[in-house]
Amino acid sequence: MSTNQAVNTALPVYTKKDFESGVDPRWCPGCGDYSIINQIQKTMPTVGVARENIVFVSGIGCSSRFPYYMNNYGMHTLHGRAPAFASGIKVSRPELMVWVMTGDGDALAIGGNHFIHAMRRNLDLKLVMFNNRIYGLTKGQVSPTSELGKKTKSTPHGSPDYPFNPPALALGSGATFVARTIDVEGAHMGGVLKAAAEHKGSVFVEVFQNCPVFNDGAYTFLTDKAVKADMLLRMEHGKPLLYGKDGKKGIRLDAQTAQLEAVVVGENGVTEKDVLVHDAKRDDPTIAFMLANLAEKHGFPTPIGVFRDVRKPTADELTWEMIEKAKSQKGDVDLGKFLAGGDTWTIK
Amino acid sequence: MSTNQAVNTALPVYTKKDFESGVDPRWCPGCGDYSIINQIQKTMPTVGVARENIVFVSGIGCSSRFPYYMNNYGMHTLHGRAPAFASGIKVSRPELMVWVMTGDGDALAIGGNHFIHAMRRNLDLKLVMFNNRIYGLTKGQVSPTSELGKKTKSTPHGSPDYPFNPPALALGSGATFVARTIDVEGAHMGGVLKAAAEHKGSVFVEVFQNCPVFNDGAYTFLTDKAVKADMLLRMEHGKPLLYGKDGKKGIRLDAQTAQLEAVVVGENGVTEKDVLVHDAKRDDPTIAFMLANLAEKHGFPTPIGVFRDVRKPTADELTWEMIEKAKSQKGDVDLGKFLAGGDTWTIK
Amino acid sequence: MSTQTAAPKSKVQVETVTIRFVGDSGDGMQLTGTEFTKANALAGNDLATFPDYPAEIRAPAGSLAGVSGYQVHFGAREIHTPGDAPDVLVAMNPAALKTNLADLRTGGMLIVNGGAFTESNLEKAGYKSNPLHDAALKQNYKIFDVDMNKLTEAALAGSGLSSKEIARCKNYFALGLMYWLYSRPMEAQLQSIAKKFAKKPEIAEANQKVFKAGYAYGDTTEVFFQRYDVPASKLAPGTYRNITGNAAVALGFATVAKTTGRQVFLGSYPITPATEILQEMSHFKEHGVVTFQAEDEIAGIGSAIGASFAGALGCTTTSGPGLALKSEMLGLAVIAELPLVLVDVQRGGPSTGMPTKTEQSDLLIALYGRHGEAPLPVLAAQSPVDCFYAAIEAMKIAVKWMTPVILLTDGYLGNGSEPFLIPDPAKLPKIDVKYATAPNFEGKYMPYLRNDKLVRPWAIPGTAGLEHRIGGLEKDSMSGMVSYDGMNHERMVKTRAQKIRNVVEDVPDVEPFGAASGDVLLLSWGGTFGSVRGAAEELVAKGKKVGHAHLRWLNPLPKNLGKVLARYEKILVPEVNDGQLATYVRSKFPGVDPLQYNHIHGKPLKISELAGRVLELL
Amino acid sequence: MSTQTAAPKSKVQVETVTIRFVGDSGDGMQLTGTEFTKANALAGNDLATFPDYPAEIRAPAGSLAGVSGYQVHFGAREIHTPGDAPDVLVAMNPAALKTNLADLRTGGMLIVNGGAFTESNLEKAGYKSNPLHDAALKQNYKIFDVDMNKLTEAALAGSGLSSKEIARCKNYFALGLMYWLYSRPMEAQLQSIAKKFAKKPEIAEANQKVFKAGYAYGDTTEVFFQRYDVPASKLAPGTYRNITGNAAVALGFATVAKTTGRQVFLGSYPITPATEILQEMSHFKEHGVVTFQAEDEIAGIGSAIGASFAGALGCTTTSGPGLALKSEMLGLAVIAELPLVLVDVQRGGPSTGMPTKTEQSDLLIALYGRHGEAPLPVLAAQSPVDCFYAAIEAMKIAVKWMTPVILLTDGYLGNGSEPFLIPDPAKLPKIDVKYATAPNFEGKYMPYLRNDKLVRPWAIPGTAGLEHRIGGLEKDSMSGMVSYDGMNHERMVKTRAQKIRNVVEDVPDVEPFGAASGDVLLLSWGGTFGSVRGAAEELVAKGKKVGHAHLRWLNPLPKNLGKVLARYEKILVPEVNDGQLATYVRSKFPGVDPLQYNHIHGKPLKISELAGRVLELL
Ligand SMILES: Cc1ncc(C[n+]2csc(CCOP(=O)(O)OP(=O)(O)O)c2C)c(N)n1
Ligand SMILES: Cc1ncc(C[n+]2csc(CCOP(=O)(O)OP(=O)(O)O)c2C)c(N)n1
Ligand code: SF4
Ligand code: SF4
Ligand SMILES: [Mg+2]
Ligand SMILES: [Mg+2]
Repeated sequence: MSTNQAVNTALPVYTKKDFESGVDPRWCPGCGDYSIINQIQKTMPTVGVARENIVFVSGIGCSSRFPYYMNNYGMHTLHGRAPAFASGIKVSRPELMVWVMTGDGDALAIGGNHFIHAMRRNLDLKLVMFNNRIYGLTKGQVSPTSELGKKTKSTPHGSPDYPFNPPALALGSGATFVARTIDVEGAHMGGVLKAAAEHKGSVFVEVFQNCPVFNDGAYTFLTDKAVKADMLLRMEHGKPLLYGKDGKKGIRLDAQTAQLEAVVVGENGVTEKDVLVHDAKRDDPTIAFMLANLAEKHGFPTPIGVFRDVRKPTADELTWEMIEKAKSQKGDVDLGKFLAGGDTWTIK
Repeated sequence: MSTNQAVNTALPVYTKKDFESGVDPRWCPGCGDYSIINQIQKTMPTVGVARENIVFVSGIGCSSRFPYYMNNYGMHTLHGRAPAFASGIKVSRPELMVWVMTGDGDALAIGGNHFIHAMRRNLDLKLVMFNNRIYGLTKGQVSPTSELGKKTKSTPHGSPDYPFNPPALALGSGATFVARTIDVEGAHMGGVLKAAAEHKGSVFVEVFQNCPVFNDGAYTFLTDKAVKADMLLRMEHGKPLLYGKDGKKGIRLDAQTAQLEAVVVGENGVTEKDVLVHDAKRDDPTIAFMLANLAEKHGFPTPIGVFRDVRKPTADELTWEMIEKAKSQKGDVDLGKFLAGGDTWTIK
Repeated sequence: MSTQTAAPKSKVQVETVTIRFVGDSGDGMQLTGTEFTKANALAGNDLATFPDYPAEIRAPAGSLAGVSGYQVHFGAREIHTPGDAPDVLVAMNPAALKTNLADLRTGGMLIVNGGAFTESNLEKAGYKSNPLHDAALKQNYKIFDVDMNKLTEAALAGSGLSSKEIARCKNYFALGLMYWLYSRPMEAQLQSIAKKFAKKPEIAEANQKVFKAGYAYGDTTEVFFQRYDVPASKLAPGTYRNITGNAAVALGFATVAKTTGRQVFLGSYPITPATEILQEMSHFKEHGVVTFQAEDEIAGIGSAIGASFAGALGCTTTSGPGLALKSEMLGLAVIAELPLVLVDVQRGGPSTGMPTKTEQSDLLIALYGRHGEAPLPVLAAQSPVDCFYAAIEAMKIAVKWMTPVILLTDGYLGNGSEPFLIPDPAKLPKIDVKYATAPNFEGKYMPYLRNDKLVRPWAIPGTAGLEHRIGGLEKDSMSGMVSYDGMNHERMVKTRAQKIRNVVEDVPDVEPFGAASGDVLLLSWGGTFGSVRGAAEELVAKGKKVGHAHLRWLNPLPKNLGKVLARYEKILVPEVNDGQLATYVRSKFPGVDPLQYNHIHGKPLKISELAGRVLELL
Repeated sequence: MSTQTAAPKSKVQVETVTIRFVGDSGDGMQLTGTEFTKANALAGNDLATFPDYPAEIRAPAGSLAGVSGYQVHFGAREIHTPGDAPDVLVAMNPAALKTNLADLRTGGMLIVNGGAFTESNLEKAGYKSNPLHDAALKQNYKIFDVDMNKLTEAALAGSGLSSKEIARCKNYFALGLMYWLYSRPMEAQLQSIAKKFAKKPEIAEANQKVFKAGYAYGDTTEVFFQRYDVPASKLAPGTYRNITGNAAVALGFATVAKTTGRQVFLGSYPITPATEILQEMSHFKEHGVVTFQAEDEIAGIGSAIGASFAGALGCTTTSGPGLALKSEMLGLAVIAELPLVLVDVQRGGPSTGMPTKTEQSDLLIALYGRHGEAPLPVLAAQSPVDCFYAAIEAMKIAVKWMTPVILLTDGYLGNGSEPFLIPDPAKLPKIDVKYATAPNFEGKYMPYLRNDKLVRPWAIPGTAGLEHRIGGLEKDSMSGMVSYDGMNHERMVKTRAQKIRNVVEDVPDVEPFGAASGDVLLLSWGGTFGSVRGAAEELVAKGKKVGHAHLRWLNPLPKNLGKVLARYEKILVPEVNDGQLATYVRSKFPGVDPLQYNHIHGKPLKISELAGRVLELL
């Protein structure tokens, strides 16, 4: 009943080149998107899936041009709707690996509804959002991740809207894998993408991406050599949440107030074991949510890495379980019998 | 420039009757919606706003019939779109009090995008969602709040989708007021609605509502006399999170694991001050989120009351600040000058 | 035995009868109607039925808004519609009488449950006095005032059931009475009651008692002195089932899955009156149907297009508001050239309009409701059973031509039912689903390199070597890569349009019923087939030079339509809208200026009224 | 002084000239074009311009995809379009030459920056050899190979600027050369440079130097031996500004806010090529305009409808894909009968299509793209300046008739510009916004109790005693409460349709230009006005019996259109689509079967080609 084509079992040994479509990317010089595609193309050979069984789906935006540059099956669809198409592909053909490449406007403005539903269903979709905090393709309007008060072409007096906190929204929607990385941190991005590829279930990866043309320097507050060490908190599952040049700064939870505090190991009696240990595998999304909100508070670093990575049956698995169950219980009913179902009568 | 009609200053003294349109509700006998409208009509006289300055906006669904029964200005709009209309009303006329009455399908299925954006913008909209965990008006299909595995007319083998946790989604979206109440708890609902009316900013109130026809008993696990005391946690700002028949059960935060635990005051050394004190006024939404996820864990009660109530400038306030600023800076430019703006030249 | 005891009373043969059962939502009229329908089917009548639900979920008991009805038209000859005016009205309470009396034909039979005509019920229905005592009423109709409440209670005296449970049985009294009145054997019904209430034997027994009591009441009391007999009609021999249009669409799609061995993927969002298709198909998992209830209509069609890209046979079901929302997505399916069937079960518009009432007002949006040049085939089903064949045909065209197809049905077809002669699987249309398996141009795969019919190939994920990308931007006429070249764009626009025109090779010519040429041609489409054909038959029987041409295909139109139109003096286009087909015909056949006949009451057209209008034209 | 020194070289008078500046996105061609346009405007020429942006944000430097162009057509007589084929092509690099050469009229002037014709640039443009050495090229065009890179460097030797900064100045060399070639005084430009770079005096000085160098180059070198003079045209006296269609729409809406003293509320979502309207209007806060960038198109129109319910003048702006998404919302506005203007800046379709290319293919979706019977007025602007008046007119109709109105413009009008004679505010159309202030029926407020024109009253929140509810379900013809009564529904459908037909009282008759009757009538709508009028003028000048009727109003159509069509032998409908107006005209005037002229290249129609086609018909 399914449309599966024969799927080759023995995988060829792939190189990055095998995932390049040969069409040269048309992003502006210096665009952060280049480093993202570079990491994706490096990661693909390592995921153990045949090239023809990988599908890249995107909406509309600079970021959404992505599929044209990958040598896989690809759909460049409608603004905001990529998760809807991807959901159909995945539910119909669960054996395919489906990636959704999207932008902050595509995923969170017009596409917000499909985004939150893909996350809550825990469909096995890998959604990577290029967050440049601006509408690039349409040349610089405010996006749902632009800062409050941000002056853009459509908000010359500043934006009156609070931005989304994308990982918080994904967690609030029920995403089982939530992570963040940065265009200029190639190695880190590679690691996050690999983890995303290995996760079964709804994946949300936010990539801080610089748009040199319409929102240049959006992330220098994090990526500048001078501040990086103190501003970036690299989360690792099972490791204490430490950061800072000498790795002595840490995050501690105060049980009385149920608040996170920034502490320094070695200073006023703080020891390493007071520092909160990151647990991405926990079913309760609260700690991940707490970290997703960390940077909102003044004087706290911005976490990158995996916030949450929890395995639960996916909507596609559950759907096909039911289908297989129905088939095994009812067997292959012959068409004549099927058509004659229900109350019938016969005219001689 | 604005369309404000003269707004009467001295308010008449209203009674419940003043808010009844005279059209009798067409909900099924025993529908939880009756108790909701009853509480709203009781609350309205107390909110200190002239009847003609209150607008009820709804989408489509049983719940969305609401505006017809209120003696205010009302719009019964399109399925899922109520927050979009309401946003226009509020941004255009910030002096109006705008309520959005909606269902779980209306707000979270087709309306999900408008919902999360109304919440993140912190527009001063009061959104009340009647959550019967089913599509009522269309006679019983699965909704985004129906339980995993739920058998409905459209999921005869059970739903393969995980439900949303509505307060968690609202918090993840940035709502500044998030609360929950139950149709059968009239007094409690009245209190929550009053608080919602007094909050300035995006309001999300989830009302557990029974649909006796298509999803009867959805909340008996909470509302049955037998279990109620142990299953309902009544959150109150500044009060310890205690519940149970004798109010000895409590919620404690374990700093080591950053997890909430259910404890009993008096048993193995637990004292009342170990119990977490509810703080709805905290800017960091984490504790509210933690409580929103409480009931997901086995053996924990379901919280009702106000999760979060934080005052921040609203999108409508910020929008009109900019408008007033522009007006005061530029004054009332005469039309002729305005039309002749930019580079001009003159032909004799 | 029942038949013997009936002997004393006279029996009249009638050719066709229309009966409407009306009562409170709680009175079980839908059940009574369907059960009585089955009895007539088993007796070999042709028939058509139409339910009339209240718009509100469940309005207060006894209120006008809470009235629910079910009409069945059965007879000894071919039946096209559920009937114009009922011959018999069975009214279980005052509200039901108030809202339906106007439809009963004068001289018709009015059977009322007098027991329900209480002060409070009369008031709820807005009657000042009891209408049953009204002289005019007695004059215009044959009234039978039966206190079914009391009679039911009597029949169940000492049954130990609660009065609430007893009250719930009274619809079986009405049913029994009808069985007697139309001389139907009781056995089958007694068994079906036993089956239906197998879990509650005491209720089963009670309902059987009451059913028999109703039958006996007609048989023994002096109230009814004559009964009727509607002989079997000459239906084609074979096995039948009664089917609604919505169930037929679902069955049709599932049939495609079984005949092709390919997955049929339905992405949908519930909406009245289309929801039943989704619900039905969700039961067909073992038949190769995958259903996905999406978060909204846009995701419904989006998921279906995604599934089609992945190789499934994608479809989506909706009604007007949903069709409007799917407009942008349809445009993508057109430019991507992927197979897809969108079923629009039309309802009263505009906007939310009248969800439970039927209408044909989505024709123009189906034809033109996309931005840019985005033509696609449009097909309309003509009867509940035709919904089965139309669904198969729509999918066949979608796959053969790699295009989205819109299938229009309506609330009247979707909820209405008629006997479905179960087809021989071997005789069903064949659909061959072919996927590209190898490069088609110099060792490369060109997704837009077309065959002689201008159809592009379909390569699906999992096929090594054919990896390719498609999208919504204009694409190079071979590689499918983005192209902003103006000439390429014009070529693609024209090619897509020509491809859809080519579909005409699969559109059968119209063959008018009745006069092949003459005074008036009735030109109809979609759900009005039955009413219009009924009117045509009447007129032709009267010897009038009247023909009837019915359009199932709206785009492309049948090759010979222009010629056919030219053969008649006048053309009359009856529609349940404000003249959409008439507008379309004018645009397609310059010089042809059809007359219009438009009723927009949310109800099917009445044969008698339409026939009357045509007579004026002769 | 410039003018004196120019004396030695001969000067030729020409009536009109079309010049296209093309170069890399980074070369500043848009600036060069607009600055040169201003010079001609100041010199009193009539003119029209059209930019041609690359679709990609910023493709790699020197690539074909990265070419950006700006065309200006100016002259001593009335100018309708940016011109067919350029007379002069200024190409700053090989890619620009490659993508634009085909358009240059044979015998035209080709000015190239030879310095940019390097190996690598030639390769990026896909040239095997340097085209400038190609004999054919020399034959067909007057080539002027100027190494602007070197000359710019020379002019700035010792300026201390980086080579990157120097390179950025070279567009001013081209500009200076053009100033000389067309005898424009340098002063104004020197000042405007000073103003533009006030913050960076050294850059200002450099650009002025280079600008003068370009001028001097023409003046002194032996490369150019003749220059041109385009005399002022007889433009109406008054103050002018150059304006694009998108800016004009924004200005029109703001003007409504100022003349009515009411809030204009724009709910919108960015989309090419409509985004500029939102951007412009967001600057008009102090003028009574409120802008709301919504999360999507549906919320954009929804917020505008909400604002209208609250008493504002709601509007929304978009392009094809957005129009499709707003379809359901438009239906609500129709049934609710609230004022709203939707502006659709059409672009190449279907689907995402060709966002930066122009097209007229949204006419049928504008007319028919809603489910159910949902008619509304449709207006189309005919030129960039007309966008200003059309926006005011659309809002006037929306308010007067309490209806949504669709205003169609297109990418060509939206981005194209022409001189705008600044109107006398007193002479602008008056819009009177009236809100209901008191009950209108037996002490109650009936929101759907209509006036003699069938228009309903508008009561807004804040008005005590008029509290009422409206919605998308069919409503009682007076109270507006939900009604499922079939007859009421039909009445409402017919009434809404009649109300829109009544709008014809505000639609002026068409008065054809040229022959009032005769051989051929050119029937056009929207953005093709300029090209079609241009062709008509040519033909009429040749003494042909040709008329031109242009439609600004598509629904309702002008009362006298039928009569006008009847006065010509043949009717030719030129459109940048596959024949949408032709289809519509056929449906409206049975018997009329216009010929079609359809170009779908994403470019405006060419006057010469169209005129040629008409000659074939004579
Ligand atoms: C239905 C629809 N609405 C609007 C647009 C115009 N549009 C294209 S991309 C885009 C936003 C892009 O922003 P983002 O998603 O952040 O992607 P980026 O370009 O920044 O990578 C918009 C508004 C469209 N193509 N389709
Ligand atoms: C665009 C559109 N899609 C679908 C529908 C059909 N519809 C009406 S209400 C509804 C869901 C109602 O569920 P909910 O919002 O939970 O409200 P309830 O009836 O349960 O109170 C649906 C699917 C519609 N009216 N419009
Ligand atoms: S506009 Fe910004 S996001 Fe888009 S391609 Fe250019 S740099 Fe990248
Ligand atoms: S269907 Fe359910 S929700 Fe709707 S009115 Fe009836 S009881 Fe209430
Ligand atoms: Mg972006
Ligand atoms: Mg619900």
